[in-house]
Amino acid sequence: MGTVMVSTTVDNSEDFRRRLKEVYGIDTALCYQCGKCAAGCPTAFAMENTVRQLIRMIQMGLIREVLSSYSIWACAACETCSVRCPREVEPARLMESLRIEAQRAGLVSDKTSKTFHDLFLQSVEDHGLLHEVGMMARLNVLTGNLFSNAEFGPAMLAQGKLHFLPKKIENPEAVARIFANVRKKRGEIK
Amino acid sequence: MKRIGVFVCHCGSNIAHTVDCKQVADEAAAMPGVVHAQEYKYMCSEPGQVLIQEAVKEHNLDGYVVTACSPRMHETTFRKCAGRCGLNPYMVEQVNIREHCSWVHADKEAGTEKAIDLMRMGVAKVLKNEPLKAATIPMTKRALVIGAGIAGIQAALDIADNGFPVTLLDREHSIGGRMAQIDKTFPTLDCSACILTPKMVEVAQHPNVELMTYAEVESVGGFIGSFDVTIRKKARYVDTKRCTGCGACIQKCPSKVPSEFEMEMGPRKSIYVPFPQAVPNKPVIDAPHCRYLQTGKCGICKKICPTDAIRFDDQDEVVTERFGTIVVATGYQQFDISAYEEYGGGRIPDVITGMHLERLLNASGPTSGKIKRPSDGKEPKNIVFIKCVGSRDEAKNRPYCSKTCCMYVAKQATLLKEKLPASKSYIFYMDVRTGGKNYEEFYRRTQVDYDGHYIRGRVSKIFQVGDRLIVRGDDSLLGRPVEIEADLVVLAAGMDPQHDARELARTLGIAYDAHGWYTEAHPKLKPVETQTGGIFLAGACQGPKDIPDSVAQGSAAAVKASALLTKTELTGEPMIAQCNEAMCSGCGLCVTICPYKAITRQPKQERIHGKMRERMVSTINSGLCQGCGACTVACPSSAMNMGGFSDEQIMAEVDALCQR
Amino acid sequence: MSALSPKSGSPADCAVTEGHVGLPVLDPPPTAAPDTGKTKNGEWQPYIVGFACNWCTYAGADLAGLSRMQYPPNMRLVRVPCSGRVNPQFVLRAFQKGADAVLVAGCHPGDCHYGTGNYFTRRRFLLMQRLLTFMGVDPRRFQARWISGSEAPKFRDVVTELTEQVRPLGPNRLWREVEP
Amino acid sequence: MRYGYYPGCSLTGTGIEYGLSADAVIRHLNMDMKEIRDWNCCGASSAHNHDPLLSIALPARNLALAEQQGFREVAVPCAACYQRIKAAEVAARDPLKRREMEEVIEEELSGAIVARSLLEIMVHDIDDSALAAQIRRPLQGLKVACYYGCLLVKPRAIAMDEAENPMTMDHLMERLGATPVEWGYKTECCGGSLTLTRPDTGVQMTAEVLKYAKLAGADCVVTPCPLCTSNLDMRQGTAEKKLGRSLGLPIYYFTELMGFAFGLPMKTLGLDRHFVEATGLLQSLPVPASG
Ligand SMILES: Cc1cc2nc3c(=O)[nH]c(=O)nc-3n(C[C@H](O)[C@H](O)[C@H](O)COP(=O)(O)OP(=O)(O)OC[C@H]3O[C@@H](n4cnc5c(N)ncnc54)[C@H](O)[C@@H]3O)c2cc1C
Ligand SMILES: Cc1cc2nc3c(=O)[nH]c(=O)nc-3n(C[C@H](O)[C@H](O)[C@H](O)COP(=O)(O)OP(=O)(O)OC[C@H]3O[C@@H](n4cnc5c(N)ncnc54)[C@H](O)[C@@H]3O)c2cc1C
Ligand code: SF4
Ligand code: SF4
Ligand code: SF4
Ligand code: SF4
Ligand code: SF4
Ligand code: SF4
Ligand code: SF4
Ligand code: SF4
Repeated sequence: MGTVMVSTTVDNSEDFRRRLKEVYGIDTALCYQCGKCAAGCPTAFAMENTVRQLIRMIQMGLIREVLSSYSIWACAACETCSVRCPREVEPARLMESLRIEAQRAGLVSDKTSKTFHDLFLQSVEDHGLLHEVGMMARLNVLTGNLFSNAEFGPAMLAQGKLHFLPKKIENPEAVARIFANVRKKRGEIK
Repeated sequence: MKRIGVFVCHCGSNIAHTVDCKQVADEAAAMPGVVHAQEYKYMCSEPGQVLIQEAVKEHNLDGYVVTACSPRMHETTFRKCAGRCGLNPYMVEQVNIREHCSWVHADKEAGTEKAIDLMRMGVAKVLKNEPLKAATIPMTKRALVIGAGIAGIQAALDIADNGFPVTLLDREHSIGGRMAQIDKTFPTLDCSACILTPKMVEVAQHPNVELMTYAEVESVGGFIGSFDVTIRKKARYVDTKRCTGCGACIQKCPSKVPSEFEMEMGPRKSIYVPFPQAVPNKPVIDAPHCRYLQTGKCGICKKICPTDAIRFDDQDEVVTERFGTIVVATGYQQFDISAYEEYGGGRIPDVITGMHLERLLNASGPTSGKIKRPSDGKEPKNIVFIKCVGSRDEAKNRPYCSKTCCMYVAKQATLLKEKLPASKSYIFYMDVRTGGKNYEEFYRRTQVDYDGHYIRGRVSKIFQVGDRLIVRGDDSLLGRPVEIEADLVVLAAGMDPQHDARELARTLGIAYDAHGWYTEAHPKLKPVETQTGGIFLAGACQGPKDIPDSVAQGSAAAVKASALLTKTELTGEPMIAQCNEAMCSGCGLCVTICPYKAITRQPKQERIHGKMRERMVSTINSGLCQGCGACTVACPSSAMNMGGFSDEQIMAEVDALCQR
Repeated sequence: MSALSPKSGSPADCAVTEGHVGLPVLDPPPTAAPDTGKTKNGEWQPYIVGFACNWCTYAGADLAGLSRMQYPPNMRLVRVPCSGRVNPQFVLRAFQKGADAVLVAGCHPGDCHYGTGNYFTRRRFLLMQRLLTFMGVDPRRFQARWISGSEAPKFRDVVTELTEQVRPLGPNRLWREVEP
Repeated sequence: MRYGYYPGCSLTGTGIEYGLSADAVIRHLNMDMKEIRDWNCCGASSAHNHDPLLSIALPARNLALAEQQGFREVAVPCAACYQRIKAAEVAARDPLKRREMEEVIEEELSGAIVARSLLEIMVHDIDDSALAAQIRRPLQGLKVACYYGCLLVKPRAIAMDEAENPMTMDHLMERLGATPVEWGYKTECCGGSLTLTRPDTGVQMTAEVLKYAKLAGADCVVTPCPLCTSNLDMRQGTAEKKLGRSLGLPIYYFTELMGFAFGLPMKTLGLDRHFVEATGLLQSLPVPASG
């Protein structure tokens, strides 16, 4: 662990904190590092840096480290931190923002999560609905984790919980257009 | 036209160096209305003033302008000077050609030009000046102290010692306030009762003090010097003149109620005194819980009383009395922890507040000073303290620090270790604030000598599993969440304003902040004054405070109140608002804008077309108006004006400045 | 608040910001002929009327004097008990009589000697400024500042700044022309 | 028409027993409720990690459809969908946001339609006596741990009940004759959203929830959420291994318990489609004396 050259990191990261404020409405300066968020976080055990520490790192300018951290993907988005934060920092929303920013910056450390979310949205974009089986199968293939969750397959099939053919809504184009419109607004093309 | 004089001061060379004083005087002499203009080296000196006085007589002046230093420096000098030669002091204006001119502009030409403009402004203004006279207000030599906690007791004692009659009023039926509930006090650990009860007795026996307990203020009229206060004395159902305080009734009363004083951890009777050292030490009947008063059956107390003091037909009594000044010392209440659902919302019996623990620690408390936890009476081993509960928490609308809890937690952890050497206290904190004399040293002892284990972080959640409490917090220094299995959790609940603090403030016409703490007139320099003349603040009603601070404020408020009481009459501010009733439409806009509640709308009888009509007009209370001028601007009918700073005067100044 | 809902702050809140409100500025261009009323050696100088609260800004100006700070001689201060005493009419009158700029200065919000006076000033100032802008006065010509009794350097800077801001705008002839 | 029903993707898949039982109970109670035509996926677990606008736009289309189809309220059984749809509803109250959403979904939104969880509808809109009249098999002696999960009660702006100690389902269970236990894990996260991406983390969280339900003396857990249920039910075996103790806690949807108390057949309710055997416990409840 090296010394953090604070005057440099803090200065260089002004833009990022401003972006968090303007785009996501998150002001990390509000946080007084009480730790109430981390203490109640159900996934803290699976994070190398707790949500409180991540906020501290942002305050201190360690942005790259935060965006490429695994912890932001371990967050379960349970919102516990947000309902308890005494300063209304909304750490859960911050975590969500960091996941989006990590994707923008190409710093995603948890490929499985990224693949999962991409596939999920792909399914919705294509069918208007989530096709659970199709998504799980593709997730397993893409992450090289062929039999993950497969042990539940037979039982679920028997219980009528698995459908192999994807269903579609009547008007899937309407949903696809939502995706396209959002992309247009963001100035992306796909 | 008025006959005006202009006196141009050189201030040695201070002015004369960069302003051509002669030119200023010459320009002045040429102005319409100016009948005399003169320069002199030191206008404020004795000879300078004599010179002015002689000129006034010689030229029969109606008013004069002194162009000199800042009026903030010598306005009073030159007004008094006018008074001495028979001129109304408010027929004088001073314009500032030193601080605002000679000292800041090195260019003599530009400086002189500006000095002339300023002189013209002064002349234009004084031409519109009117003689003003300050009203006098009679002083009622009697003080009221509302709230008889330690701050109120101290204030009452000090006023009484200064020789003035004072009424000490509390809505509870004993004086003492919260301090009476506290076991020992930081940082010396002396017993709270041992230092408080002598004061309670002293105040009760002081010949200048009238105690009025079990009483509430209903309304307040009037103003500084003569407040008319209407007080409701609640029915006690016990004739205090007959009652000897023998306590026989209390012993025999069959109706038990959870005691508020004991934080509902012990019982009291329906006829009761809240605690053994209560002052006055005579019981009252709690009507909603008394069997006789509710159902007509029982009456045991009446049967047993040896002096026949019980009065079931007692009624509230409402009296109105006049006081010259009021000290407000209504204190605080403990924050209600039910807002913290994550800490059990007050439903987990072994999650208690600081005040509960004070009672558990107290030898005359519900457990006789044995530390027994509420759920099962077991002695706790692991005790967790959580600080800043209901403080420094924006999400709970309590952004402020409660100032006392850091210290009382240190105190309580120390006392617990003394009582239960095998126990261990874990204290979750965000900061430890010990900014008082010997406070930091006390905190250090808690950590080092009394094994207080401090953990830096907030607790996120407490829940119960079996008979243990799981406490989850963060150790932000360690960088990891931590969990403690506790037997007892103490929430250092912060201080809240009294639930009805706002209503009382409105009754009194004093200001309060967003939370309900009373607002002092100036945060640094007028800490015990309010914006309302004659009303002072003491103790925790103004914001979280410990006992030393409350006592200091009690004494400070007493000095302020006594200073008023020494006067037989008060001189009002002469430069105040004036309402031209003929123009006033009675709209009342001025009434709402006045920060001192100095304006009232009153009916006015008028003869219009031969008929008597009544309409509403605004009237200024000269005792209350401080001359801020806000009303003059608010008035859409131009009915409000201000002596000394009238619309006409200021307009004339503007005109004079621009008309070069 | 959810991850998705916007932070509060309605568009209505944003409209009332200090300064520019998007109305047309009808001030005559700076090249206009100099106004003879305000010349020194034939050279035009901005002429500024300031209304100063007795407790703060006036005291701040006194302190600037005591500290011998130097600033341009273009402002004349009218002493008022509180910035809340400044009637919009006074300001209009100053402009009408040819003042090139007007400053209203008082205690910092929350520090008012009378508790609340300067809150009113602040609200009133914003309304005033909109009105004046609408009437064709450049917003730079009418400013409000909070200067405490100890802020002598601020006072000096405000006078200097204001003078320099007004100088390129040239003399205020708008209402003088309207005047009979 | 009062309620537009929004089943969401899970109720025909992993949460089929919820779908079946909800359907049966709604029919049984004769409620004025109909499925919204052509609804789409609300984007639950993923859209918000991708783009804030997308995450409100997807559910907003459903709100728009519901309005067009004349519904006044949208009834949402799935907690995850509820959170997203409610977020869209809240966002649509802000005129600026609403305009942005309308542009993206190419439909109009009035901002007036209200999303409500099916749980809240069942508890608040059906009065005590009407419910009592339906009960054939009261859940006498059944100790239930009411588990709300996170999504219905957090964050505060969309919560249908208090975040730390909600009571809606507890009241419902009491009305059905069951005894809700006091416990500290009502709204702790079960790791639902991590099930597929971080199963290890997820199951650890599931195990904690189950552990505290057991410690509180519950016979079973009842939930209003298909994500929670599939975790607590499907992964209970793995959780048991992790905890090193057996749990045997059936996980019910509140609608299943309602249906059972109304006397509906277990199969209709999907009670035979659980991982942890769920019919035995109910069958073992004392049968009320006839009459
Ligand atoms: C748990 C705990 C422990 C503490 N320990 C310490 C300690 O060790 N050392 C220390 O220095 N400080 C301690 N404090 C702080 C201490 O309690 C306060 O500083 C002190 O009590 C303030 O005194 P007061 O007279 O201002 O107010 P109070 O004690 O609150 O007295 C106010 C009085 O006004 C009365 N009143 C209120 N409203 C009205 C009304 N409308 N009309 C008539 N009467 C009214 C009340 O009945 C009460 O008698 C502790 C506080 C707590 C919560
Ligand atoms: C860096 C710093 C910043 C501060 N900022 C703030 C702030 O922002 N706000 C705030 O509230 N407080 C502030 N304070 C604290 C503040 O300075 C003190 O609270 C305050 O000055 C105390 O006033 P005093 O009258 O008690 O003592 P002093 O100001 O010390 O006055 C004592 C006077 O007594 C005279 N004197 C001493 N001995 C003798 C003697 N034997 N005979 C005759 N005369 C004697 C001294 O010459 C002196 O004039 C600050 C303090 C420091 C160090
Ligand atoms: S939202 Fe994420 S960071 Fe916050 S408590 Fe839940 S898991 Fe932890
Ligand atoms: S709870 Fe809020 S204030 Fe406390 S550390 Fe977390 S984000 Fe910061
Ligand atoms: S018995 Fe009578 S005298 Fe004795 S305390 Fe009671 S009321 Fe007073
Ligand atoms: S009459 Fe009331 S106060 Fe007296 S003994 Fe009976 S219950 Fe107690
Ligand atoms: S005194 Fe200490 S415990 Fe109390 S609010 Fe302030 S910092 Fe928190
Ligand atoms: S000594 Fe001064 S800086 Fe240090 S804690 Fe105390 S008040 Fe703060
Ligand atoms: S001048 Fe100020 S204090 Fe006096 S009446 Fe008017 S508003 Fe009130
Ligand atoms: S604002 Fe003017 S017109 Fe209205 S009541 Fe007051 S003095 Fe009269």
